[in-house]
Amino acid sequence: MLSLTPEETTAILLSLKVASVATLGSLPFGVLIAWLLARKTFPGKALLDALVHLPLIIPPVVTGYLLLLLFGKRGPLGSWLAEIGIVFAFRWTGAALACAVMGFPLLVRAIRLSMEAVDPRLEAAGRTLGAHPALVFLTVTLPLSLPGILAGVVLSFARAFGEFGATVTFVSNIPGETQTLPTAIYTFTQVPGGDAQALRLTLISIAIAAVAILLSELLARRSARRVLG
Amino acid sequence: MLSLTPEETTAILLSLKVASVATLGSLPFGVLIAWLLARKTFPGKALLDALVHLPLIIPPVVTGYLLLLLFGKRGPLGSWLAEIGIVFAFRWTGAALACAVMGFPLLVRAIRLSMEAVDPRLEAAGRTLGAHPALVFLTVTLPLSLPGILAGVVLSFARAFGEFGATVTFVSNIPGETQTLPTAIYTFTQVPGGDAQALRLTLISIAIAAVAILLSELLARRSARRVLG
Amino acid sequence: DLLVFAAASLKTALDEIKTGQSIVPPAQVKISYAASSALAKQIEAGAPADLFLSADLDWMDYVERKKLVKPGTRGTLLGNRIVLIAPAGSKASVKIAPGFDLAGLLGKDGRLAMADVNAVPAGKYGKAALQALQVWPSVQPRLAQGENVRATLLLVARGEAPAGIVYASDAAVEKNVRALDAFPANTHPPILYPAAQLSDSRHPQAAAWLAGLRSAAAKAVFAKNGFTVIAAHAATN
Amino acid sequence: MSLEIDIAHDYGGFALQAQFACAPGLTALFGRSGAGKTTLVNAIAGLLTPQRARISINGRVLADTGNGINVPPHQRRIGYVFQDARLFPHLTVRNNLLYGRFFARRDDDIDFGHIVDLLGIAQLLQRRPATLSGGEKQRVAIGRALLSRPELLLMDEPLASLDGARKDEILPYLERLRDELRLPIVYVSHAIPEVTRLADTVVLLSDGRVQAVGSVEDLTARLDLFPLTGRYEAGAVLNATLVRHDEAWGLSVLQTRAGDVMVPRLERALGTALRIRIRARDVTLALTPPTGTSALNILPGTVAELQPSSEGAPQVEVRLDCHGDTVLARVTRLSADRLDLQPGKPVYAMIKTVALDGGSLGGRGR
Amino acid sequence: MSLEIDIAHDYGGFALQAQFACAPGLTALFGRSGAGKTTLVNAIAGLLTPQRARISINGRVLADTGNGINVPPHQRRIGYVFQDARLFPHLTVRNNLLYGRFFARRDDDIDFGHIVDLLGIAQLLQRRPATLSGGEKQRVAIGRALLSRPELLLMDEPLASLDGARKDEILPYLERLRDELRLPIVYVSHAIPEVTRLADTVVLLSDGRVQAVGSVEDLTARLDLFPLTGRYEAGAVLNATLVRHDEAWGLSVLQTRAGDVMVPRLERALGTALRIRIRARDVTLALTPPTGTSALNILPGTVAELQPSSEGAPQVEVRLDCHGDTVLARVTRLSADRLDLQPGKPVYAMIKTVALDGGSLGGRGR
Ligand SMILES: Nc1ncnc2c1ncn2[C@@H]1O[C@H](COP(=O)(O)OP(=O)(O)OP(=O)(O)O)[C@@H](O)[C@H]1O
Ligand SMILES: Nc1ncnc2c1ncn2[C@@H]1O[C@H](COP(=O)(O)OP(=O)(O)OP(=O)(O)O)[C@@H](O)[C@H]1O
Ligand SMILES: [Mg+2]
Ligand SMILES: [Mg+2]
Repeated sequence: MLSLTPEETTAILLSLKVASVATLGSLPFGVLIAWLLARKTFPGKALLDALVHLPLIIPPVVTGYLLLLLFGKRGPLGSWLAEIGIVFAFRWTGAALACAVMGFPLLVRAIRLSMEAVDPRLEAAGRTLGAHPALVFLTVTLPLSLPGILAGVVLSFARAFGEFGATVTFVSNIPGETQTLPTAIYTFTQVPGGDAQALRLTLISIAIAAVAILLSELLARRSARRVLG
Repeated sequence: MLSLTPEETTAILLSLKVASVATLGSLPFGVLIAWLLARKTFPGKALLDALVHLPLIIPPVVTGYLLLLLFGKRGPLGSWLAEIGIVFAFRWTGAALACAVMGFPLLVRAIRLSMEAVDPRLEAAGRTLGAHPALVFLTVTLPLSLPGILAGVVLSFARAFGEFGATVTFVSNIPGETQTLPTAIYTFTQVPGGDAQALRLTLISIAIAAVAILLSELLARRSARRVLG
Repeated sequence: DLLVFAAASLKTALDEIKTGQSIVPPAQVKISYAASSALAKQIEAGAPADLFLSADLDWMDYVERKKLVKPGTRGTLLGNRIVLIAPAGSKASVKIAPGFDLAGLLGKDGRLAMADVNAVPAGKYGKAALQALQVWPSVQPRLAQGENVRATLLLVARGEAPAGIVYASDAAVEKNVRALDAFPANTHPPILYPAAQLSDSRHPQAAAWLAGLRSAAAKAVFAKNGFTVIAAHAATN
Repeated sequence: MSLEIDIAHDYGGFALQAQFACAPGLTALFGRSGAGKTTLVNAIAGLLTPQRARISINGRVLADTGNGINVPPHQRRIGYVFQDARLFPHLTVRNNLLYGRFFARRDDDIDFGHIVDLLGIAQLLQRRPATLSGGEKQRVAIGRALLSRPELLLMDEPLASLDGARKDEILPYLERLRDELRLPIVYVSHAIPEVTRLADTVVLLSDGRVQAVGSVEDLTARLDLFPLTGRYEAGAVLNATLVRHDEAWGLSVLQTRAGDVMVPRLERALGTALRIRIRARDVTLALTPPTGTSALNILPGTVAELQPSSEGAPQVEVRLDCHGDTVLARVTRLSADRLDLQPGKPVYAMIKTVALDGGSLGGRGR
Repeated sequence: MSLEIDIAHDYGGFALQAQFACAPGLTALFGRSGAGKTTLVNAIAGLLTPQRARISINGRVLADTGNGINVPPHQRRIGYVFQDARLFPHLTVRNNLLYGRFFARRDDDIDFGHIVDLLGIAQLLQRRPATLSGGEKQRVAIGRALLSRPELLLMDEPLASLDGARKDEILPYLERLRDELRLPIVYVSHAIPEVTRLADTVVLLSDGRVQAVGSVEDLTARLDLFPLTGRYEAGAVLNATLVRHDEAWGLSVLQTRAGDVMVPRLERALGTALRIRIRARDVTLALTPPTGTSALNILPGTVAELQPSSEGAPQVEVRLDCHGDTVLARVTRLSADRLDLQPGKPVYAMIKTVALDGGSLGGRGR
């Protein structure tokens, strides 16, 4: 039952790649936006806040559709990016983009939550010690937000690992290029009698994601122990 | 463009009901599980942790299908619950269940993150003042986890408001009963020329969810101001 | 209420028929549109539906095998054709024939948009047709398979893919695509939309409503939406 | 109350090993930073479960690792003023104060308004802890612990960041709690004046070990403990009885075995038993009864012992026997030489009345 | 340094309004809990932006709301020991200590090892703050601020939870910083001995207003400020020069205008200018030069002023003029009456040498 077809192996590896790239690639942006939302006030903040949540609210298919409109070859951003050599359409990079977008609200929220819990008095202490606010952010705020960053990464990774609606709409289902594990699973659910196959792949998917989650927990616990002694 | 058909009005109201019930209904369980994960060590904790994340990892269609198998009229849980008068299959309650399940990982993670940030020394102080640990939880831990609870509720609500794959698979797309806003949008995306309609409903959906998110932000800011002075 | 489970692609037509005058007996009708696969599994799980309108034969067979179809009520409601499409602005023109230069039409790095060739009916039919026409090997590595026909249509309409294969009914409504040619009916299994009353259906008007879908007025609506209306004699399929 | 403690706990790097019993009243825990005071107090409160522990109050066993007894903190009925205030940030000052009272569910014999006034926090009741000053937080924390109606009060440097005037208001109240409500108190402090004023028993901790346990009288008079208690604060404690008020001059007269001692007017009933602490540094010695000086108290006695404060120090500590009471005097070696102080030599101890003020006079527990 | 401050800030409910300039050296901020000390220090550090502010150090303007100048905290080069330690919980003690030094990017003329030893935290370097005791945290916080090589040091009750012995180690070091590195220090404290020992300027805050600014000498001798400075601690400060060591008896002789004063041996060079604080409570008055007593210091003078400590109090404060220097004595009304003290009357102030110890003697800044 656990012997994999070459196509499935490809899909699994691709899923891992897509989910990792999506998560790590969106992390800097997630941190930035989380920081803006947690610590700054500026006009349009509420709008930004709502915007970040959009991928949760909009059905994935619609998100995929919007991504296609924006980042497709003919899309305003897509055509511009293509000129500088960045192509998303029908590429695994597009799958990563879709997954990143879908996981973004989760990433941002978790990081923001942790950042808001960082005691601003510690940041003030850092500043009196001569550290520029940006360095205080790097040396105090960010390390103390680690639980949220880890949680955000886990959520975003898990989401990416399960994402399918936006991905398949945006970059289709091209084996070896954009066919991730969930796309493969979906295919099986659409054929009569494919349940067993779908379940098999689902279990594999769960097993992989579970390992990732457990690793992150270990990491989180270790960093917590360091802070709490 | 914004004049709604009666069916759409129904779908919007139903979506609101489903998302609210899903979020509020899952909240106590979310709090409980978050607390277990944040504060307790017990055998099988890692398993529970992974389990909570499952709805993120599993494609929604598969989740919906599993719900159908479990909670359908013929399912093991569904038939048992039917005896005590609780029916999920093809009812709005089922849509709420599906949404609750899909939003659960987000709810739990956010609450847990905030709970882990609550200073255990404050809880200790509560205990020395004669409060039973359960009361300390209610009077100290829980209020101090409010940011996470609000964030979790927002994420879960937004997710519920956008959930479609599991819902349509579990309880179908029956107007007035299980046709929520996202499933209505889905239907439009499935017919040629339905794009404009789909987009229109998406915008409505975004508008409603945005209002909900902004309200929650106001609430969060107010409660933060109370704590920070 | 009369509850109809219908494939999502039938929405436009069915909504018009439902609200149209005297096409079907006036009744409180609710139609749940979803993927045929989902609907079939829900019926299997005991959904309280009266009628099932599937977008392909396989899922109706699946339901029938489970003895959930009221004997004697199954019939073919509609037919469809698959066509080769290109973006509306495309200058391409091809005639579909064995060995036709489909790969050339895609250009250097263009992709052929299709619905999932293993799972979604339109994809399965398209694959069969391309195999029959012996062009399958030349385009197989260059497919972009969508979740469903709508995704395929979208890719071509947006110009992301220079060509695609969709139902004629879809191509007929989407202004941003142009049908280049239809695949000959003999290159793929017949594309049929079966309909049946379900065995648990108790609604008194279910049968009459199903019959109404086969009325001339209904057929006119279906035809308008690009479906092929199946002759009465084939209805026993 | 009697508090019996036998605790061993090892953090890895620091080991606490403490065994002692205290008399009723106030027990002062005294020791240098890092000596293990907070650790010990946490163990009594039940917030730390030591590797080995036997703790009992008045025979009520709170913890006994041998028998697996470990009463949870909320059932110990112990009020704890933490070294860090630990106010609940989400509650107003009022609700912080009422928190413990609510859960204590006992009769209200401690008056909310009174405590609020005593601590000077009436105008803060609607505020939240985040905006309070350091001392304000500390005062609220004291109020919160008092209002929980504990049966034992643990105070970990409760007055550390309060000004002298505020201390002078709070200390008498603690004395009253100790005496009138017979509330046992364990009090951690670095400030000897507080300790000696309040304490019935002093526990000296050093590096996790109990260095000495005893009455204030004993410990502060023990010359060998000066390195721990501090030379500056050395002194002797006399038991006294209030025998007379001198309304005209605002003075009270205390009777001790050493002789009558005049102190600033005390608001106590005649006959009250008191403790009076005479710091060695405040005692001037004279060979003849001095006249024409402002020092009102002149106690005759004989030199019992001379001991240099430390190797080569310029002072010596002189222990006097004044009719059975011990009085300590600290004088320079030069003076000792000039006065030719020797054991057995009769001398007069001069003590200014104003040196015997708030910090030196404590009501005597029981 | 000269620190010039003009600040107005209103929290709503509490308003701070402070304008003063201080001389070089150490400025003590003194005031009751809630007086606004931390608020003022925060404004100097730039952590609070007051509604109106003009702050300058040595002419360098740190904030001027009029001109829109507001130097951000990290550019103010101000070291701040917070009232709460505020250590970084995710860093080891070592990295907490090195944090400021890293960002200060200056020459290492403050030695890491030396400070660590001075503060007694060498064995804590690998630990994280969560496991430190209260006093240990405070010491690490002091070290962290010192190692950031500030140009101004703000210390908000830095020694509040330290034991006396530790204080006695840290205070001389602060004195050295002040004198040798000419590091200006603003020091918040409730402990008068610390303040008088260290301070060149004292700023008395009360309810958000500056009540008095001046040299230690002036302020501690001003009878009207006793309600704020505290009666117990009243005393006068004399400027003195170290003129002789008496090696045999371990004493040093200081010359003041009032006369020679013997104190326990000082490890200072002859000729050093010093300050000596004589607490009013330690001064005994006599009408004739006393003989045969252990008090080594006898300063002749005349009564300049008598003032009851407060309405109906049993003591009076007596200001003596001793050849131009002011000496304060506190005696009971009874004694004042018996000795018939009147302005102009010649008297002798007796002061024990042992009363003039660490807490009373401070090196004089500049
Ligand atoms: N954010 C704030 N909002 C309202 N009032 C405040 C705020 N911060 C401080 N206060 C008040 O301002 C006053 C001065 O506070 P500050 O912290 O400066 O006092 P402090 O002199 O340092 O006292 P302590 O010795 O107790 O630390 C206090 O009464 C305090 O309650
Ligand atoms: N969790 C811990 N792990 C390791 N060492 C610890 C831990 N908690 C405390 N210690 C150490 O135990 C010793 C005693 O700590 P404790 O807090 O009891 O001291 P303390 O007497 O209260 O000191 P202070 O007067 O400074 O508050 C300290 O050296 C401290 O570093
Ligand atoms: Mg401690
Ligand atoms: Mg303060």
